[in-house]
Amino acid sequence: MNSTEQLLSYPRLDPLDPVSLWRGMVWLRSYDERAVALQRQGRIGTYATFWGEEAVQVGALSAIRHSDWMFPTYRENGIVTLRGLPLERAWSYFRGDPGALFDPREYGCAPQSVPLASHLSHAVGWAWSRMVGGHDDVALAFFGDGATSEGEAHEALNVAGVMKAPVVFLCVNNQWAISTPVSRQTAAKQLVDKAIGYGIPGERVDGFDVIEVAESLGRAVERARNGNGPSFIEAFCYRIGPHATADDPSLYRSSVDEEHWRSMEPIGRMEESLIREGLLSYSQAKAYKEAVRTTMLEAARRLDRLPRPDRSWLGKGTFASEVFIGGLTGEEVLS
Amino acid sequence: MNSTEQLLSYPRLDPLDPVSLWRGMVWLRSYDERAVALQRQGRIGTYATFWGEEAVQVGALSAIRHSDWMFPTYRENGIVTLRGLPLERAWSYFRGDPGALFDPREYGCAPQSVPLASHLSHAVGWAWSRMVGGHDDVALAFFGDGATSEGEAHEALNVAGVMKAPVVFLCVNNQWAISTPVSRQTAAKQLVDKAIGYGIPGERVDGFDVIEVAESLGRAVERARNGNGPSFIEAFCYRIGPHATADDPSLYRSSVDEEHWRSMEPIGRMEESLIREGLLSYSQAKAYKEAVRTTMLEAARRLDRLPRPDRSWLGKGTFASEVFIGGLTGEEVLS
Amino acid sequence: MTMVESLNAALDAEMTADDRVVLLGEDIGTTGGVFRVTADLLKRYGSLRVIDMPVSEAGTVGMAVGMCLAGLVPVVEIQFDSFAYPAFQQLVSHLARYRWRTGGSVSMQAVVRLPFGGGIRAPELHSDSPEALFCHMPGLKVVCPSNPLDAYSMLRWAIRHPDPVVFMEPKRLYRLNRAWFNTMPEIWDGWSAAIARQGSDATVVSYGASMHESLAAAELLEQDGISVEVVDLRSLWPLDKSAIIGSVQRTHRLVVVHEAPRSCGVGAEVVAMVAEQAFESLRSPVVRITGLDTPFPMFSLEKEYIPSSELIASIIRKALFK
Amino acid sequence: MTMVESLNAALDAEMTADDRVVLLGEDIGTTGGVFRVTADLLKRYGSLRVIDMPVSEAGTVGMAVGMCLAGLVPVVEIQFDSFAYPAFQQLVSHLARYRWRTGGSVSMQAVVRLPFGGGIRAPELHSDSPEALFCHMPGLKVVCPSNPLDAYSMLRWAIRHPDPVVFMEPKRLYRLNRAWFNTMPEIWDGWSAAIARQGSDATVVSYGASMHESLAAAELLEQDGISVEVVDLRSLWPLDKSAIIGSVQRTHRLVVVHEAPRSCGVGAEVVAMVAEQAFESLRSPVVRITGLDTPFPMFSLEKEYIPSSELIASIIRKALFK
Ligand SMILES: Cc1ncc(C[n+]2csc(CCOP(=O)(O)OP(=O)(O)O)c2C)c(N)n1
Ligand SMILES: Cc1ncc(C[n+]2csc(CCOP(=O)(O)OP(=O)(O)O)c2C)c(N)n1
Ligand SMILES: [Mg+2]
Ligand SMILES: [Mg+2]
Repeated sequence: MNSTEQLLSYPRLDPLDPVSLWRGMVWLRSYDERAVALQRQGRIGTYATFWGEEAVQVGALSAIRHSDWMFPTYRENGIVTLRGLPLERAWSYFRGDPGALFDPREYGCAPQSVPLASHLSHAVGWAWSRMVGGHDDVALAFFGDGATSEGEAHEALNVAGVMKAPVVFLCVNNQWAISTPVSRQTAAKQLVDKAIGYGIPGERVDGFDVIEVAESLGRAVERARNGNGPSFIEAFCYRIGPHATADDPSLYRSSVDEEHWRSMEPIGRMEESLIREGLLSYSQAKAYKEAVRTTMLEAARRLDRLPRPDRSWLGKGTFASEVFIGGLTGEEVLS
Repeated sequence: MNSTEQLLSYPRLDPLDPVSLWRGMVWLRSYDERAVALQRQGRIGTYATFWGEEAVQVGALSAIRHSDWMFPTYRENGIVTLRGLPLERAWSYFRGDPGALFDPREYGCAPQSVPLASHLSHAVGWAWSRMVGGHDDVALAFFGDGATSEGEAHEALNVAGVMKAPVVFLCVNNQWAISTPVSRQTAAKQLVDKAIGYGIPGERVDGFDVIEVAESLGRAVERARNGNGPSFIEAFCYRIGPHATADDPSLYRSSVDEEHWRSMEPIGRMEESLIREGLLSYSQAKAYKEAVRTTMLEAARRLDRLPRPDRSWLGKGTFASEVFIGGLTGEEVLS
Repeated sequence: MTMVESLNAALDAEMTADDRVVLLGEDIGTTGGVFRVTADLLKRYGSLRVIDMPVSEAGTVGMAVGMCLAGLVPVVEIQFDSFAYPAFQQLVSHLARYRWRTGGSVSMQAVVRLPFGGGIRAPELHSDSPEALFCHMPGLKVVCPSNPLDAYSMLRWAIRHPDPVVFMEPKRLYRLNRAWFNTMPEIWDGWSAAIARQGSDATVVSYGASMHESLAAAELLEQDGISVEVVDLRSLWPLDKSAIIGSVQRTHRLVVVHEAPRSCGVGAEVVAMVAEQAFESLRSPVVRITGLDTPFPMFSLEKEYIPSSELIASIIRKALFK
Repeated sequence: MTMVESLNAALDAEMTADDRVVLLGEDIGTTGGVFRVTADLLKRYGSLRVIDMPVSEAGTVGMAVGMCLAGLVPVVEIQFDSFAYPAFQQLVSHLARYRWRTGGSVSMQAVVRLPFGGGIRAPELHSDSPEALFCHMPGLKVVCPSNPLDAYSMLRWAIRHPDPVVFMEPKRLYRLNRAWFNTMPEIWDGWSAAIARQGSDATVVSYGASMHESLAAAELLEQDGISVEVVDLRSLWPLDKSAIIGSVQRTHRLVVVHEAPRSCGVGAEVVAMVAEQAFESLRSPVVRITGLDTPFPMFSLEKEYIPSSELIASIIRKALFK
């Protein structure tokens, strides 16, 4: 592994190459850590960290190909950098920068969804359209344990079942929705039980195990690609960090619990086993992590140099043609 | 059985007295037939007939007691007459008469819900409130197979599971949602499978068999009353008539099918078995049906004599005090 | 042609012209929709282009958003006005903003057809007029035809338009009158109002079914020697400001008529816009004749709720020409 | 006291006074809500009166409707403005109409608290100002405080009021300033606007966070010798018409300021109402200073979107006193 090469771009994921998955997780962790640092330094605003969910994201992404699309939430805000969105653009979203918005067709990735579960039906519509257009592309849609309670999750899952839309619904059960534990979210024994009510296959996986995630997703993606419709995967993990930088988990959960789950976080475990199996050396690991860290630091510097948007950005892109925008500020009315 | 007595009031239902259940079904059928006739004669507007669903409604109602509440849809528009709402008032709803609206506390019955599935959360809120208030009352909420696809059904069922609200969710699977067959509504093998995803008990019953419905509902009601939370009952039946008087089912389903299901309708079957078992004689049956028919005809005449509402009814009852209604017609602004 | 027929013809024409156009909604296939606007289209275009959806309004509009992402042109039918409410989040947080959320890159070329308004003796919650909600929420264009000709040319425009259009269909007009046309009308320009009747003493601005009441009121007033100009907005957002202002500059008096509740309705916007931009032309107080700020009534009272031609004429007479 | 504290105090007072009052919402229990408005209430009143709900906005508002049916007094917290949209059907088809649907018999004595508006550097869809939607839909009362004192007295009123109240809480003011009061303010009357500043040359009508910009603009204008009266609506529906008209009769000029999009906003209604009912008092065109008819921007641009005191002052100067 050549660290300068790695500096140039994001790691490519191959589900059959565990080292590539480890690299992907390191990339995301480093992205996440840098973002938290940027937030603390006041260089970006409130940020949603995903510490502990690297295995879910990387495992899932490794299971799809480039023409498949992702439909992430705010929690998967960095995943699109694994498809080439410049790091600083991804972070600039949290600086409230409209330049962070991108063309989904360029990266095969929808904009991160803020209203919970409401993006799932978009995945259904996109995937169904590809299918009837004669393509065998698949949509990978992320949503949380909390989002399963929303009516919109239900409608999307149910419609996908009826229409056999090639969608993999990946429920990231990190056990918390802000301060609400999953036990207060539903009386179901496990979230994956909901699949039965939609007549679609369901699987539950260890979300801290990137290989298990990749394999399960691989099966679901194949089903979808072969015309066998959607699946519901529950990736069981833990939200190790706060809900977002503004949140204080000590108000609602015990640090003992946090400690327990933190000790099981996916990257360290995997690194140990790769080293044990001789697929990775300690020094390679260290060098790669260092290289990624440098990449992130450079990107952070580029973030600071991004131009600040001015007033002319207001409303930009709302309409295809801006000829007939009716509402203007009084200022403009008078000018 | 004394026919004049029956003329005076609606039949009381006793789940242990099959004849009372038969009487209830006859009452509803006669109500329904009269309403269809009134519609044909132009004495009421569009009407939603429930032919074939008498066993579901009567079986369910027989399983609850007076302090339990019903949350019906437009399809169960007549059920409240089995709790004493005058027949002509029930029908006057279809004449667009605001006088048809009633105080739910008087009859233990919410207003019929028009927006599908949106009343289910009301049942949850009411039932939970009764429970925490120290009462052991139960809510009986009706909804259709089509309504199961709505996000609001999901939210209500899920919340009820979490909060252990004493609600019986009775899904009347009459196999059609206007022109959409249940097979296009969900890929689930059976609607009752959805219960699993909410962690609540589910049962599927023959909705043409009033005894089976009453027994199943009895179990669900007991669970709820004893603090064991909600249940999901799927009553499998068939919408024998059109969706409503304005609908033409020949556009979307075969008359052979209709014929098949019509032959299984609940009242005739039960009447035969009651006569066979000696619980009812042919002449008693005939006399009762005649008496109910007379009651309905008299009510229909009272309907015609109900006062027609005038302009003063506009907006009446929107607010507790009508002092500050801001919007007035130009007429009123000028007067 | 009735409006139902001309809408059907417009859908048919666009589906033939552009095979990206797909229809989705409840009961639009085999039955052709509860109002038969999509009649026969399933037969003609098949079930991949005319899609009977489960009863899921939010899921349906969300699915349309996803279809736009994939380059299709979805036309959604919501069965009745108030059943747009369960889809409200999809309409205003997604359909309306998705182009913006993709930095202006992806067109939400979609139409949401919304049969609306009272006057057909429909049950509770089947007679709402929610158009102002969509005018207020940024990112949607909102249009409303008042006759079969416009219905045709406007729907064809809406389907071709790259931005999402809420297409308000006045149920009461579906079968009210017929228009005969030998050649089909041209495709609308997407924003212009129409002067439906010329006059000199007052401008009445209206749209949809209220246009018929307004025109009838103008007839009544003519008998009293009052000459009323009637402007059919057609586009509710954005407004054709110059048509409205031009008329007010000629007549110096403004009346707006609609069936929707008054507060923060389209009428409020028309009045406010004129009071800002053509204040000097106004010679007397403006007048709004609208539905009440109360729920649409049970249908036996709907004629009392909906502004009638008699009411409109009498208010105009009293308010402006007493 | 900050507004967060005074709202908390109002909830506390009403929960003590009336044990039918229950709170429901997402994360309102252990954390006391994302803005801490319900802090410590779980501890004080227990989990049967302070209910952490699953993430189900429609289900939560629907549950509140059912609670009203059973005689409780639910106070719902919606976490952020735009998350009211998934509950839209419950809000407008049920909560707003349920009394009417029961022939006027059952009170929907419920409050829906809605933190709204921009200015706190929040992510996408966390800064909307949807109040006009609720003003347009019949059956709801809509109120909005502009300071901690009013927040207290208005929330206590809202909880006691027998009709459903949408209680708009300007997030930007939550911790902006403190009010000191020895005795708690009296309970509001439920409709009256406040003259927040007297003046003679123009009337500025505003509410919520825009009140602060409007008052600051008035200071700026005073330096130019322009005396502006500032009216704080407090009730957005119904409007306190006599307060508004009274002020316009004194100043003869009307300006409305809000952060919500312009078309069919509360400002349109205020202008239209005055143009109908106090037209003769107006001496110059009315002016609306509002958010744009475009989505609320990514937050780095929010200061450009929200009407600022400088903008308000400069527009008033140019439009009315040039
Ligand atoms: C429709 C909607 N309601 C409420 C919120 C506010 N909110 C943001 S995140 C969150 C919790 C979500 O939990 P979960 O789905 O488990 O995802 P996680 O944050 O754990 O990744 C809530 C309630 C929202 N974003 N959208
Ligand atoms: C929210 C909503 N969407 C659409 C409708 C229009 N609609 C009325 S009945 C119906 C079909 C309902 O089918 P189902 O739930 O099976 O009940 P059934 O009519 O068979 O009793 C539809 C789509 C509605 N009433 N409410
Ligand atoms: Mg979670
Ligand atoms: Mg059905």
